[in-house]
Amino acid sequence: MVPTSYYLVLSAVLFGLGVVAFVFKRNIITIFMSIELMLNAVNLAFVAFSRALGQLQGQVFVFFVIVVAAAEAAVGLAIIIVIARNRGTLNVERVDSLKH
Amino acid sequence: MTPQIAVFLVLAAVAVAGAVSLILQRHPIHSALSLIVVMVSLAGLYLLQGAEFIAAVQIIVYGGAIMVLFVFVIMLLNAGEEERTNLSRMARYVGVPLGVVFLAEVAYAIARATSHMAQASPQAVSTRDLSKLLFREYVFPFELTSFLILIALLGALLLARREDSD
Amino acid sequence: MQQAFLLTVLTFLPVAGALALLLLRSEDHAWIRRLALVTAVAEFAISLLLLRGFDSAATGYQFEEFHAWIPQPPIHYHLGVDGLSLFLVLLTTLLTPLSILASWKSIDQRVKGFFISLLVLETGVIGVFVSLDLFLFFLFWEVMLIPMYFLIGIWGHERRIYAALKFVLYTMFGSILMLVAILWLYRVTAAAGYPTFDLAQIQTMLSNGTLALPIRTEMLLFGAFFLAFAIKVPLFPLHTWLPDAHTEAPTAGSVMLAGVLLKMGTYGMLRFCLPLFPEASRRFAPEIAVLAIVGIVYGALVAMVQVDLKRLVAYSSVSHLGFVVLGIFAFHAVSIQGAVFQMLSHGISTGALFLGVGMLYDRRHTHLIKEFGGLATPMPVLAALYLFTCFASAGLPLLNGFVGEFLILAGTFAKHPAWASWAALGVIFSAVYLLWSYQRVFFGGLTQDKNSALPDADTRERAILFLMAAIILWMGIGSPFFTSRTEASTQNVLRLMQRTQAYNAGVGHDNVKDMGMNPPATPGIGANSATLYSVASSVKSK
Amino acid sequence: MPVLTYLWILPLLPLVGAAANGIFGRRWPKNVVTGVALSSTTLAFLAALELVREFLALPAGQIPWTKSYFTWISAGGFRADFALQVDQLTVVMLLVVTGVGWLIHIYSSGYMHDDPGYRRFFSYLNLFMFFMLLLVLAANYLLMFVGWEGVGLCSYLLIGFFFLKQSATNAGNKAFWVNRIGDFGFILGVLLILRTFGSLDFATVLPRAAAMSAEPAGQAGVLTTIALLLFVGAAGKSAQLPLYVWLPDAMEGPTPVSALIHAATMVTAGVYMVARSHAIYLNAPVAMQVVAVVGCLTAIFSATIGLVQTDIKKVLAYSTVSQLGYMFLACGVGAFSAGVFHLMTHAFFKGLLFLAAGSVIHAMGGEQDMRKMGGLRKKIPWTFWTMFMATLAIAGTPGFSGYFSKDEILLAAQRSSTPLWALGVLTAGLTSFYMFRLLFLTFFGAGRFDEHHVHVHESPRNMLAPLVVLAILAVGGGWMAAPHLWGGANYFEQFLAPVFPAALDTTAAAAESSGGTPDLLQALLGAPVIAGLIGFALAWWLYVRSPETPKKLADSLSAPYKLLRGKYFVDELYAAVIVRPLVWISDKALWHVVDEGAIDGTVNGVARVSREAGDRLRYISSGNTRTYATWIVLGAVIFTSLLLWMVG
Amino acid sequence: MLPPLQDLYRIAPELVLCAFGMLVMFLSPIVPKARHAVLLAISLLGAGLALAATRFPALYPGAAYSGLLRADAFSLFVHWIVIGVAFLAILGSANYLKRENLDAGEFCALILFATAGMGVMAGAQELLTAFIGLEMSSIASYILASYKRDAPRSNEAAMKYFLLGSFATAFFLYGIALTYGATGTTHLDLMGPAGAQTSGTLLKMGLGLIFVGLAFKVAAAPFQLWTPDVYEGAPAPVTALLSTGPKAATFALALRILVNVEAASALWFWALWVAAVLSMFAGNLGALVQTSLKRMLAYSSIAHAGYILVALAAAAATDHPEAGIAAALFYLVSYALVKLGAFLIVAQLGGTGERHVDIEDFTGLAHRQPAMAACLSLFLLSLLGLPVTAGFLGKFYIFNAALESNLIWLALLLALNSVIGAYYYLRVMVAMYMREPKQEIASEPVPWTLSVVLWIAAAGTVYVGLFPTRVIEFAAKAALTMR
Repeated sequence: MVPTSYYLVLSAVLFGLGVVAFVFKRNIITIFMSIELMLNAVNLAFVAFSRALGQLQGQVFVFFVIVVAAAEAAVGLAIIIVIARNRGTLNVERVDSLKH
Repeated sequence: MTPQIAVFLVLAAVAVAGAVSLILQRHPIHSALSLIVVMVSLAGLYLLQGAEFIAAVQIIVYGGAIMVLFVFVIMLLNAGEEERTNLSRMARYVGVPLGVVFLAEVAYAIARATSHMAQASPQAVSTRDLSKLLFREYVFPFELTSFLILIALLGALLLARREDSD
Repeated sequence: MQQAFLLTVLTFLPVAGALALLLLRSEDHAWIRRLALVTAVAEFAISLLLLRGFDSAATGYQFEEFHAWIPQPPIHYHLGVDGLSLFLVLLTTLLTPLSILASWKSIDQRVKGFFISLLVLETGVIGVFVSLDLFLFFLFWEVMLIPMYFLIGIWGHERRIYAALKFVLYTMFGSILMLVAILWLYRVTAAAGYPTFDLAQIQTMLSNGTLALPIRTEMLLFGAFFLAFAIKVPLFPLHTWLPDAHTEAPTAGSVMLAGVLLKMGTYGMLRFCLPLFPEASRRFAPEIAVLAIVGIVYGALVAMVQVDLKRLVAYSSVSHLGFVVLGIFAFHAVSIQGAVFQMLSHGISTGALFLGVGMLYDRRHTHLIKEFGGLATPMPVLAALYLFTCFASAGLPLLNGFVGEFLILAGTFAKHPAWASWAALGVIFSAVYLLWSYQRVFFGGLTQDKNSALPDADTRERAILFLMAAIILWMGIGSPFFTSRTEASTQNVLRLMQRTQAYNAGVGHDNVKDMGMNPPATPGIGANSATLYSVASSVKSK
Repeated sequence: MPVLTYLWILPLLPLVGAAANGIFGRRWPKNVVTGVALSSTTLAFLAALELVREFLALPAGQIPWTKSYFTWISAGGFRADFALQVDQLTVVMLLVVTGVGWLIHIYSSGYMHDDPGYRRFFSYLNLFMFFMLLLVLAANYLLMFVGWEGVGLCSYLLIGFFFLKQSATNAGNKAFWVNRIGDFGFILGVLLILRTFGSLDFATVLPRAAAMSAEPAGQAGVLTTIALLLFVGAAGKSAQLPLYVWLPDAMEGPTPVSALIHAATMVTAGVYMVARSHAIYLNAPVAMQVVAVVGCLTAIFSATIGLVQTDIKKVLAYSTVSQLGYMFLACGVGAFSAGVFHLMTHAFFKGLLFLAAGSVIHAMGGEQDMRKMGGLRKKIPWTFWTMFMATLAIAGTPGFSGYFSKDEILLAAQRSSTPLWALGVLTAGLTSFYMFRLLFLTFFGAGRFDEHHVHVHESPRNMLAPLVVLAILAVGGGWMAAPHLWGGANYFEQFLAPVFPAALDTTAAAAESSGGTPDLLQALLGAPVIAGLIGFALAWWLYVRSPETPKKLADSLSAPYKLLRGKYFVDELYAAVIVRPLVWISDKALWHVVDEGAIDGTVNGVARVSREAGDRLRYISSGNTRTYATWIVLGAVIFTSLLLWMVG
Repeated sequence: MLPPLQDLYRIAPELVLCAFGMLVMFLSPIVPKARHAVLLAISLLGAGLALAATRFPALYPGAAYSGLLRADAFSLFVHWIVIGVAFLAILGSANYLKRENLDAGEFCALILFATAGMGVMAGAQELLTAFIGLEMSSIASYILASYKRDAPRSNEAAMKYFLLGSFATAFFLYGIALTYGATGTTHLDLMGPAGAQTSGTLLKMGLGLIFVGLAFKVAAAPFQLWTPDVYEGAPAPVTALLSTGPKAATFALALRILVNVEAASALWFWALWVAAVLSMFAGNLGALVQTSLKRMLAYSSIAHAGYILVALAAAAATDHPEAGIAAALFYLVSYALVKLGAFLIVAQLGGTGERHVDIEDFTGLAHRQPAMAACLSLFLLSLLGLPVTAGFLGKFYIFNAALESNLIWLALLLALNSVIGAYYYLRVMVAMYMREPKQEIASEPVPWTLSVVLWIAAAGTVYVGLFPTRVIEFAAKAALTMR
């Protein structure tokens, strides 16, 4: 059997990588992808816990998370499209007219 | 070393590799593809944990719907290679290292906390039980999610709609 | 009794007047002025009822009004006057109509707002003097800031905005700490089992030992309260807002500021610092006295070299109020009486000075001494009355200034000859700066021909100044009229100090740990307010 | 006994006059103003005479006669009444004040006749009378202080009467400020009295003070402290070293003012106050010595300055300072009655001198410099003769009033200490010298002025009459204190005896000792006379016989001459040591450095610092999303580790 | 089995909101743009009915949907705040929408949905439900932020809000996961006992990450950086909503966790302390130097988040958190009233395209529009915390709570900060009253809708400032009913 902690550590690593990605990437779309990566890591943790605890709730949560992710994706990508349309760039660093 | 562990290690390795490549790839498409790799391998891990339903949803909704949406948008905006600007010194010198630190911290903490975690016996998870749970106990959030989707829909329509539409 | 609501009426009549002003058209200057004046005069007339009904023998509060207001934390609408506040209220109600008269012609921009601010200010000040609930007191204390802020900021002179902001921020810095202290005191009372903001009740609890302030708490609380008051007074070295505020404020603003607002500080010391924190007051008295004395001499010396008349008078206020603070912290019946009297006489004479300066400003639109010179020739009456006021302010016997200063010195000398001797130096310097400035403004030949045609004081101005002069003379000769009414209350202050201290000496020190510093966390919301009423009413009944 | 019962009548009369003229007199014609002013003082004088009559009828038990009218100040156990008191000393002072005051009012009605400020002048003058009477009638120190400050006020107003002249207003301010320095001491003395005796009433304080045992010589106890503090006040008011500087400048005022306030009455208030407090002084030997020495030094000091002054009023002013010095010398050696006596005679002859000088100035059309006068003897005979009498009196010519009073003092001084006596005698010589110098320069020799421009004319009657009256007093006024050797019985001293019992003893003893050896007494009485003669001779020789000598003398002795001309440069010294540094410190150090620099600097500094902090802070939000994300991660790391490792 | 009927009563407000949201949403394509007033009216009706519908949960208090929700006084209180805010926001933005030529339908629908989400957050007793509610309000807010979709600034605000928001959400979610793992449940009420025995580290990590997520939502330092940009970029009425409703809901959720999870109060105390201090200083010092009123108000809302965090810290520091909770709730009311009013005034005076939102542009407002100037001054004074305004009593109660929990240093820092704050609020009044306008700005007439809103806000501010009894007593009740 695979110990739960393996899954959890993996989820932690993936989450962390997501964080790194968010800070590292410049392209808005990929930054958004890194958020998805983080959510996936969360899902993994949920599944692992629900298994470890012998409950099903965890999986239900995963289901919800996926739905939320989908909703976010829809809105987020829409916003990204608008940005691309109005700003002509996808580089997050170039979208900085609001400051100080 | 049981076969499960071997499988886990492989899938984990693939997932991490995918995540890393998501970071390193310059072209959004490549990043998207590597994200898909991560998702698929995660689906595998779900199977390994006996969560077939979730695994399926993972492949269909995530790998299918969401990522397709991503790729579609990338195509639509034909986003090219991302320019590695460094306008934010903060992010460059603090952010990225800090991210790694955070990763290490969380991983360490979790490893220490769960090393001796009780390993419950894998019981067969039937989709029926899941649906019971979903539609009885969690019917309220479930209904809410429908509104969530509604909002998202509304938003997508509203934002993506071209000006000349009205 | 038929005067059950007298204080409420007194407090809120001006606001009512202000609201009435709102209904007038803003262009209708004449009627705005008249209505404002009528309100203020009516207010003054009503305030005279206080004198009629006042029992000078009683030590307690009179004309008390006590109503529940906010149940949690228990806050009451508790008003009352005693000898300390009686004349301050009258001073306020007197100076307001005068400053309205003084601004009769000089204010022609946004007249409505001006008089509204002035009336609201009056309410705030009176509220401060009559409220006996710490919360209520603080409320008025802060409310008063805004109208003053507008008076300085809108109708002031060149650097008015800087001055206004400085005034508000200075005061706020002190008062916000006082708010913390008030709440802390409330926590302590809660810890003692009778959570209350009611001054009278806290005093009773302190004196009958229900409430004991550990010395450390007492000193911290005293510090917070005193800082707020010291800024208001203002006590050296917290005085630098005053010259700016005065110089920039319009005449009415300066009059109210010097006349009554500064007194709020010294009044607070008498009303709160001494009775509530006697031990701390004693411990800090030497340092405070030194500051007061420094203020007396320093203020006078700096006033001497001012080139701007208003600044000069402002610094003279620093000097004069130094006397008041000294008198208060000498803890001697005579000196405290003197301090109270000095508050009033300073209000009158400095008020009169500012009125005079304002009249000069109306004519020449400057306060700079060098712009004047030889004014006695074109305006003999104004010159004479101004000189009279100068001597009143310089403490010439038979005028009001002398009585206060002498009583303060006498009381202080009885306890601390050294303090009094240093303070008496002020007697010399006050004559120096006043007469020197007077000489440069009024004596000699006309230095500028645009001064030659200046009109002498007209009827309105003469009325104002003669009234002030009459009061100055009255206070100088008939001082017992005032002192007899303040006697009982000042004695009471000292008595409270004695009793409370006697108690603290006995018990206060040993339970420093479990009281005050860390009051047991009784739920402050609605903490046994039932008991409060009983206690409060018992306080009220006696 | 109307007046004794309603003592307040006395001060009230002039006050009414002052108020009437000052407030309502704006539109009154000149003669009404005069009428009001004069009648008020005349009535006051008559009331004073009536009072004397009633007073003499009083049984000794009722003296001092005290009447309390209302409570003026009362607070926390302290209480000061508006109470008036009459005793022999008061009576003397009353007569001097009202009498001389009355005369000078009459004189002024002529002297100021053409001045635009006529009404103002008289209201001030009446006001002065009010305060002066209050001063001498007061029954406690606080009320006395009222009069004390009040006369100061009037002196300020009257010195600066010609307020268009910068010098006049300067002099007024100077007078008030220097007096304030004195008052500083006086008020402290009063406070100490209050602290020591628990009251300020003479009736309470003085007996207790007398009852206390005299403090051993060379030791300063509370009484000495009180005495010295009071003397500071006296020195201010009566222009003693080092506070005399205001009096010479005070000559800026109209001449009648100089006569009344700065010669006859106000400046003697210090002497009166010391005499009044004699019970305290007698038990404070150290203070007595101080008073004596200061008085003596002042006498000689200002006499020397008087030698070389050319302004006729300045000479008289310094002479006044010097004569006041005599009075304090008297008090200092315990001869209070002598001091008071000299006070009175001095009021006569010095008042006369000033009025005469005024008459001269009037005649010369405002000229005050004696070098531009001369030979006026024939032109204004009345003035000359009256002034001559006064000069003889002040010079101490035997038989004249000044002779008796001065020798009375010197007698007492000689008995107390020889050096003081010697200096006193020397001063007498100097006095006679500068007075005759003045007389010769003004009235003798050839006129040193342009006949065509200056039309010398005798003054009108209402100015001459007071001169004559005063001249008579100056000549004969001394006899009321003539020692029995001269056939007199020193009525004056006996009259004052109830007030100064101790003082009586000293001179009584003197009489004893002197009675034994008349020739010695002769010699004693002779010394000042001889000094006076020498002074006269010198003056005659220098200014009548060979008028060119002074010039040579001045050149040969240029250094001391300059020193004297420059009045020992005391004013310059004060300016350099006190005034200018004080102003400089207040302006540069206190105002600009401490106030604007330190305090306001801190206040505004705090504001500036926080604004700068805000400015730094706002640039953290660079608008770059990655930066924001970094901060979020940072926060996450901080808080998670806070929870993980810091807490619990 | 189906959930009992009472459960429907207990979510009545949400039902009404969602129903009307859908209604408006479906009507908006049909109704012509000229007739958008109808949609506004309908959504106002919806909000009003929702407000009325809060009566039901009041009548049927208790847990709903197997303990996912809880209808109690606390949730009622927060419901009133968020729904009231929604009502006023819709009414206040009516004219703005017309002026900026924006569709009213979707706008109102989104506000209603978002409000429903906030309502869920207020009542949620279970973390995932709360999370869904949070997402509802957030996603709606993202869209609203970019509602002027052809305005680059609006888009940028939306992008930043969206990216960082979902970033923070991920943290929040991961926190939930770890907490779930640590306690074996996501039900707050069950968590308490469970939290004690299971391994501490996971719980700490989880609560830590949850704190991060919530801190971000309430714009607490050091997670506040997005706030000024988003508030500045978003359409002013949206900012008015964002700065009040979601904040209230999020604080409500934080309070629920704080009260129900025993471990939380101990674990969070210092985090709250630090965040409070950082926010107060970051907000006030940042606001000192702003030139744009809109942005300055954004910074000030950071500072106010700090003040409320002080109340939370006070609640966390003692076993009797009632005072702290009541103070926080009271402050939320006073704060919501004035912030909403202030931002709506900015929306009005900014003019078309919000070109005049600099403090400079407000010079001489007292001449041009005395009523508006007076109103704004009142709001600023309330934010400043001067007596006779709700803001003063809000601060008063927070001070009281802080001192009751012996957080003397925190109280002193709060005091210091309110003095710093005074400076920039007064600066605005200086501009309005004491300076002469540089360039003349044509002042548009104030639409009645807005003036109604402003009157309500002003009257409420003064009324609560003078007679806080009702509010504070109900807040205290709410605090007591939380567990």
